[in-house]
Amino acid sequence: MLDAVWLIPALPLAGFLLLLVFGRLLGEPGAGWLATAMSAASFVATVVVFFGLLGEAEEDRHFVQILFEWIPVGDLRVDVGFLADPLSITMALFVTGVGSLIHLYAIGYMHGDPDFPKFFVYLNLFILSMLILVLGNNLVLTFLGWEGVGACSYFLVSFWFTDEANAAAGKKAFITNRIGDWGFMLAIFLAFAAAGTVDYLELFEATEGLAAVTVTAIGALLFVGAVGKSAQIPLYIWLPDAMAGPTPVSALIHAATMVTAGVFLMTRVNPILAAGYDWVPDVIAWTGAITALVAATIAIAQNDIKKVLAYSTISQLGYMFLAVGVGAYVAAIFHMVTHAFFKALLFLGAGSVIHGVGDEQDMRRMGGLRKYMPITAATFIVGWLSIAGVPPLSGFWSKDEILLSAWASPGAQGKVLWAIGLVTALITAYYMSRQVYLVFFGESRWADGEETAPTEAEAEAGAEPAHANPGHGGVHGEPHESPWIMTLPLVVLAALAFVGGGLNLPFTEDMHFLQRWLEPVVGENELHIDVATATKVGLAVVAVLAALLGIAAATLVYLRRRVRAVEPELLAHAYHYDEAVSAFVAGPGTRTFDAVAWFDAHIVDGAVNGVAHVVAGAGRRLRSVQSGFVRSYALGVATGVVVVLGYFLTRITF
Amino acid sequence: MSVELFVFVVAGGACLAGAVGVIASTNPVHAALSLVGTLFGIAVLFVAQEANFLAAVQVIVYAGAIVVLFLFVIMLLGVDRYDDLEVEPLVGQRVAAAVVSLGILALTFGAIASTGYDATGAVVGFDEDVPDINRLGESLFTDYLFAFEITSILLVIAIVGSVLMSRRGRRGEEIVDPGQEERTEEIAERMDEAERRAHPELYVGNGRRRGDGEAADADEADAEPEEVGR
Amino acid sequence: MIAALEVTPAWYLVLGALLFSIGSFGLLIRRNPLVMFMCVELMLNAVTLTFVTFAHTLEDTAGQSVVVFVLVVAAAEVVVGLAIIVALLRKRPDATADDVALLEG
Amino acid sequence: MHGDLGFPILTAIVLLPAFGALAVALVPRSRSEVLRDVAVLFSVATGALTLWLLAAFDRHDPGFQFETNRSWVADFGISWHVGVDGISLFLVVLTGILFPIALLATTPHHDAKPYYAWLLLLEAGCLGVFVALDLFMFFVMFEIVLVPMYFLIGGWGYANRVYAAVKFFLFTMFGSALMLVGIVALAYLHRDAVQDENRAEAQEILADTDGDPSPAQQEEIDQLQDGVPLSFDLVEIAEGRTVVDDSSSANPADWAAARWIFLAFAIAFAVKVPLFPVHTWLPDAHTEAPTAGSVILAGVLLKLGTYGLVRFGLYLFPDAANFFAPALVTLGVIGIIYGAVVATMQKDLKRLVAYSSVAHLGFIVLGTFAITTQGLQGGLMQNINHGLSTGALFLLVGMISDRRHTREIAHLKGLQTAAPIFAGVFTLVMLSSIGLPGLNGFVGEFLVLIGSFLTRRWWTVVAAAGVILAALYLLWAYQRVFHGTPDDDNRSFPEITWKEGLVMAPLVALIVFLGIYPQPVLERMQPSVDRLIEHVDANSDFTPPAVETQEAGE
Repeated sequence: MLDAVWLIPALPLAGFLLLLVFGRLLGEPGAGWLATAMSAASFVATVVVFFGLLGEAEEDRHFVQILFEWIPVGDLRVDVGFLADPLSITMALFVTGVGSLIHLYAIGYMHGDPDFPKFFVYLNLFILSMLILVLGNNLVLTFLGWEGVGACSYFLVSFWFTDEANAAAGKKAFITNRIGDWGFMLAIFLAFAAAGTVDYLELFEATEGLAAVTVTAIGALLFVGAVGKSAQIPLYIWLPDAMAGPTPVSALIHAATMVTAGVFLMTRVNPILAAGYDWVPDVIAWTGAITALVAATIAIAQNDIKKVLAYSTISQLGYMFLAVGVGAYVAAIFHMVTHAFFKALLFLGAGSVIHGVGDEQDMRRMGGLRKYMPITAATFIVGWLSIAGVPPLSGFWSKDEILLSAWASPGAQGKVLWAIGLVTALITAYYMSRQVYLVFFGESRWADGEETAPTEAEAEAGAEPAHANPGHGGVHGEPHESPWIMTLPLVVLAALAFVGGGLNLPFTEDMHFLQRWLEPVVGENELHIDVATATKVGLAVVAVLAALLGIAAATLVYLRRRVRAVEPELLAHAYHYDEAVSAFVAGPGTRTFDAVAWFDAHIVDGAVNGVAHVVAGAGRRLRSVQSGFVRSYALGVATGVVVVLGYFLTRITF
Repeated sequence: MSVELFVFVVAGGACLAGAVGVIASTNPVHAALSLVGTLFGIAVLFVAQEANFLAAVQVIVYAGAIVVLFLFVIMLLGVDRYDDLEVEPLVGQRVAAAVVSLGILALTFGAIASTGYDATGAVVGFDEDVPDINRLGESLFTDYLFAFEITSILLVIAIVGSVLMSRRGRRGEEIVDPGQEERTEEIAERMDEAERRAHPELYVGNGRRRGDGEAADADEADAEPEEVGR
Repeated sequence: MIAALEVTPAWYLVLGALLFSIGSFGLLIRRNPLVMFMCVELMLNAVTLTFVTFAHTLEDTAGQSVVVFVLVVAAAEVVVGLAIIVALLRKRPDATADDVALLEG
Repeated sequence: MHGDLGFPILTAIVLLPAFGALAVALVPRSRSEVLRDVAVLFSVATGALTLWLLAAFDRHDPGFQFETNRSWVADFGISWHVGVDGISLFLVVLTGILFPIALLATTPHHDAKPYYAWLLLLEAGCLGVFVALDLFMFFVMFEIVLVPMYFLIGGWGYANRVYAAVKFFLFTMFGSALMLVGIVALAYLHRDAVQDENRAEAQEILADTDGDPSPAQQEEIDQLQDGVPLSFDLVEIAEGRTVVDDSSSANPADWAAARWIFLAFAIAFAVKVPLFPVHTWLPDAHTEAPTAGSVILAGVLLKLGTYGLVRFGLYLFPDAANFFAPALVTLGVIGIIYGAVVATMQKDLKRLVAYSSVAHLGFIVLGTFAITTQGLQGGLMQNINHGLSTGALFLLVGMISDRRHTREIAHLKGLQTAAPIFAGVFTLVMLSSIGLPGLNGFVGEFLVLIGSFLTRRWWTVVAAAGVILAALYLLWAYQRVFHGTPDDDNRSFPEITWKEGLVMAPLVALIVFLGIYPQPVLERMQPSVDRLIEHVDANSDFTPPAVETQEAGE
C-alpha cells in the first residue's frame, strides 16, 4: 500500500502533461474535469497511503521511497525520493482534498475564460509542486517543490496578465519569495557542509553530532525561507497583492496550501529547531505573534473583500508560527488544517460573491446579499464563525489549542504571547463580522455603488480588477447565486470547517487523534502541556468571550450602526509599510542600480574607449611624418646609410 | 710627370667637373651633357686599370644608350624647361642633404684612411697575358652564370614594364591620386615661400608677382629667362 | 717631385667616394626627376669605378663581372624609371618629384 | 590510450567542419541555393560524430580518451595532440549540438556563402580548442576562433557592428597575446628544467662510476648530456610538474615565474569568460552580432575561457591557481552581482541577456576556483546550462527582433496575448536561466553554490543573492515585454512557426531533461574532476574540505 506514494505526485504530473498537450483540444469544461479528476485521484492515492501508514506500528510510521538519484556529486547525494510519514501525509491529504474541491469550484468560476485550459494546467502543476514539497525526503527536493509552488503562484497571480497590476503582483510575489529562498538555500548548503547530507532523516540523526551554533544557523536560515513563503513580517507584502489572481488561486495557494509551507517546513525540521539555541524558536514565536496582531489590525480597515481575507490569512499564519515557536507543532498543524478548511471556504465564498455581483470586490458596494445567494451566505457564515473561534466549530478548537500552548510555554513570555494571541482573536472576530455584515446583511448597496466611489486608499491598493477577468462581463444588476459546481465545494468545506475540530479534541487523551498521529514526527520536541484542567477551561472560556466580544462590537458598528466605524487611514494603508518599501525600491533602489549601470557604461567602458582614443590620436599625429615628399624619404634613406656605415666602420677599425 | 698621373688627373677632373655640372646646371640638357663627361672620365679610368672591355661597354651603354635616352625624354617633354636652383620648397632639405653627403664622404674617406690609403688584400692573381675580356667572359659564364641568366630576365621585365607604362593609358587606367588638389595647393604655397626666401628683391614694393596663381613650376619656368642670366 | 707622385689605388677610391657623395647630394637637392636619375647614374658609376679598382689591385676578375651586372641593372632601372617619368610628365607636364604624393600618409 | 574507435574521431570532429567551410566556399555562385544545405549537412554530421563520441566515451576512465598524438612542427616540438576527458567531453558535445541549431535557426540577409563558411570554420576552431592537448595547438585554435567571429559580427551584425567587432577582436587579442608569451615561456622553462634534471642525472652516473664509466654508461651519459627538444605537450608539462609551481619552492624566482605565467593565462581567459573589469566587449558583441553569432558567442565562445581556466589554470598550475583563487573568486562574485544589477537597467532586450551572461559566468568561475568536486562539476554543468538557456534566449530574442525590427523593451508590450506559445517557450527558458529547480539552470547553480560554500563560505553567501537578482531582471523584462495589453505594433506579433519550434525543441528538451535527470552528465564528469582535484591537492598547499559523511549512511 505504501508503495503507492509515488502515485500521489505522479497523477497531477500526468494531468499536467496531458493538459499541456491536449488542453486546448479538451477545451472547456473538459480540461477542468480532467484536472479535477487527477487531483481527486491523487487524493485517493493519499488516502490509500494514509491507511497504509495507519497499518504500521506507531514507531515505524515512516516510509521512504527513492525513485532515482537526482544530483549525485561526490559526497553530495540528492535523491528524488518521497518520505511518507504522518506529517507529510497529513499535508498531502488536505492539499489534495482541498485542492480537488477548489479544482471543481474553478470549473465554474473560470467559466468562459479564454485561457480556461491553461488555468488548469497551472493548477495541476501547482498540486504537483506542493506534493513534492511536502513529500520530499530531503531539503533540496522540498526546495524544488518550494520554488515550484512559487512559480505556479507567479503564473496564476499574473494569470490575467493583460492588466499590468496583476503582472506586477505576480512578479512581486516571486521575487519576495526569492528573498526567503536565499535563506533556504544557505540553510541547505550549511546542512551539507556540516552534516554531509541533505536527507531529512540522516540530517536529524546528525544533529546531535553538530555544534549547536551550526544547527541554530541552519534553523534560523530555514526560518528566513519560511518567512518569505508564509508571508510573515517583514516579507508579507506580496500576499495582499497576490489577491490579483483569480479567486480559486487565492483560496488554494494563498490561503490553504502554499503559504502554509513555511509552517510545514518548520514542523518538518523540528529536531533542528530543538537542537539549536532557544532564541530561534523565540524569534519564530514573536514574529508569528506580531504578524498575527499587525495583520489583524490592518484587516479591520480594508474594503476589498479579498484583501480582508488576505490579511486575515497572514494573521492566521502568524498564529501557526506562534505555535511552532512555542513548540506546539501539533497545534500548528491542527490550525493549519482547520484554517485550510475555513479560509478556503471563505475565499471561495468571496469568489462566489464576486462572481454573483459581477466582479465587484468593494464591500461597500455589497450588502444584503444573503437574500440573493443563500447557500454562499450560509456557508460563508459557517466559515466566519469558525475563524472567529466560536465553539464548536473547528477554528475554535485549533485556535484554543494554540493559545493554550502559548500560555503553557515557559516563562513570562508565554503569557505575553498568549495575550497577544487573545487580542488578535478578538480583532479577528471583529473584522470578520464586519465583513459578513457588510457583504450579506444591511441594506444592499450593490446597485448604487457609484456614489461611494472607492477612496484613494484601495484605489491604489488595487481593489478594482473589475474587468480583469474577461470571463465575466462586469454586469451589474441582480446578484445571482452561483451554479452548483461552485456551491458544492462550499457546502463540503463548510461541513469540514464545522467538524474539523474533531481531529484533535482536548477532552481526553484518546481524543488527541492528531497528536497521537503526529507523535512519531514531532515526538519529544512537542511542548508538554501540564496545565490544570481548570485553567484549560478558563482559558477556553476567555477565548470564547473574546470572540463573542469582537462579534458584538462589530454588530454594534456595522449591523446596528450604533457606533461610528473607526477605520483609520493608517490601517487602511497597512501602516504604509508596503508603500514605504515600494517607494524605496522605486527611489533609492532604482537610483543605485542606475548608478551602477552608468558606472559600467561610462567608467568601465569609458576607460576602454579612452584608450582607443589615445591610440587614434597618437596615430593622427605620427601620420604627419609621412609627408609624401620623395626627397625627404630619400634623405631619410641616406641618413640611414650614414648611420649604418658609421656603425660598421667603428666596428671594423676600433 | 708620369703618364698614369696625367691620365688620372685629367680623367678624374673630367669626372668631378661633369658630376658638379650634373647637379648644378639648371637646364636638364646641360646636366645630361655633363653626365656624359663624367661617364667618359670613368671609361678612361677603366682603361687606365686594364679594364678595356668594360671601358668600351661603359662608353657604348652609358654614353651611347642611357644618356641618349635621357636626352630623348628631355626632348620629348620640351627642352626649354629650366629649374630654379635657388628655390627649395622643402625647408632645410639642402642643409640636411649637404650634411648627409659630407657624412658619406667622410665615412668612405675614413674607411680608406683606416687602410692607410692602400687598398691591399688577398691578391687572387691572374694570368697577365690573358686579355681581360677573356677572363671576364670566363668568370661570367662559369661563376656567375645564374646571375647572368637572371639579368637577362631582368632586362625582359624592364622592357615589358617600360612599354606598359609609357603606353598612353586609357581613361581610368592611370593612377588617380586622391589628395592631388590639396597637394598642388600645398606645393604652390611652399614654392611661394621658397621664392620669397630666394628672391626677396622681386617682392619689394609691388606685392605678389604676376602669374602667381598657377602651379609653382610653371611660373618659375617662364620666370627663368629674366633671372638666370646668360 | 711631382713625378715622384705615383697613382695608388687609393686615389681611385677617393675619386669614387667624391663622385658618390656628389651624386647623393644632387639626388637630394634636385627636384627635376630626370636630373635625379642622372645623379643616381653618378652614384652607380662611382661604385663601378671602385669595383674596377679593386678588381685591378686584387687581380680578381669578379670585380669586373659585378660591374657588368651593375651596368645591366642601371640600364634596366633607367629604362623603367624614364618610362615612369614620361607617364607622369605626360599627365602633368610641369610635375616635380615633390608633386608625386601617393606616398603621403 | 583509451577508447579506440579504429580511427581518430577527434581529429575528424575538428577537421570535418573545416572541410565543410572549404566545401561551402567552393560552391559555385550559380548553385547558391545549396549553400545552406551543405553547411547544415556538415555541421549535423559533426554533431552526430560528437554524439557518437559521447556514446563511446568510457565513463569510468578519468584520463584522456580517444587520444591522437602526431608530430606537427617537429622542430619546435609542436604536436597535433587531441583527446577528451570528462571535463571537455560535454563542451565538445554542446558545440556539436549548438552549431546546427544556430545554422538552422537563422538565414543571413546577404552574402550567404561567406556567412556559412565562417560559421563552419568557427565550429572547427571551437572544437579544436576543446580537444587540444598541445599548448601551441590550443593557442592556434583559440586564435582561429577569433577571425570568423570578427567577420560574423562585422559582416552580418546590427547597426553598431563594426565598433563591436573591433572591440571584441582587440580585447581578445590583448588576452591571447599574453597567453602566447605564457605558453612560450612555459615551454622553454619546461625544456630547461628537464635538461637540468638530465645533466644532474648524468653527473650522478659519472660520480657513481668514479670517473671511468663503461661504454654503455658513457653512452647513457652522452644522451643525457645533449639537449632536450622543446615540447608544448600539455599533459607532459602538467604531469611533469617541472616548472616550479610551488609556493614552498627553494628558489622564489621560480615560484614567481610560475605565478606570472599563470597570470598570463588567467588574463587571457578572464577576457574570454569575461570577468568583471574586462567584460565590456561582451554586451556590445552580443548585441550587435547576428542571432547565430550571439548564440555561438554565448553558448560556446565564452566557454573557451572557463574551460581554459580549468584546463590551463588548475591543471597546469595547481599552486599558482590556488594562490590567485581568492582574487578570481572575488571577481566572479562581483560579476554575479554586478552583471545582474546592470542587466536590470538595460533597455535593450538582447543587451539584458548579454549582461545576464556575465552573471552566469561569474557562477562558473566561483565554482571552478572553489576547487571542490561539487563546485567544479557545478561549473562545468553551468557551462552546458548557460549554453543551452542563454543560447535559447538569444534565439528567442532574435525571433522577436526579426519580427518587430526592434529590441527596445519599451517598444514591446503584451506579446503573450499575440503569441502565447512563443511566450510559453520564453517563460520556460527564462525560468531555467533564473535557476528554477527542475530545470537545468538550477542543477549547475546549486552545485556551484553548495560546492563553493565548503571552501569560500562568505563569497557564496553573497553569490546566492545573485539568484534573487536574476529573478528580478528577467521577470521584470518578461513583464514589460510579454504582459500587459499589446498596442497596435505588437498586436499582430506572429506566433512561433513550426520551423522555429523544431529548432527550439532540442534545446527545450535538454533544458527539462538535464534539470530532472542530470546524472548522465554528472557521472561522466565525476572521475576526471576527482582526478583533477587530487592533482591540485597533491601539487599545491590546497587541501580539499573535509565533509563528514559518516552520518550519510549509504
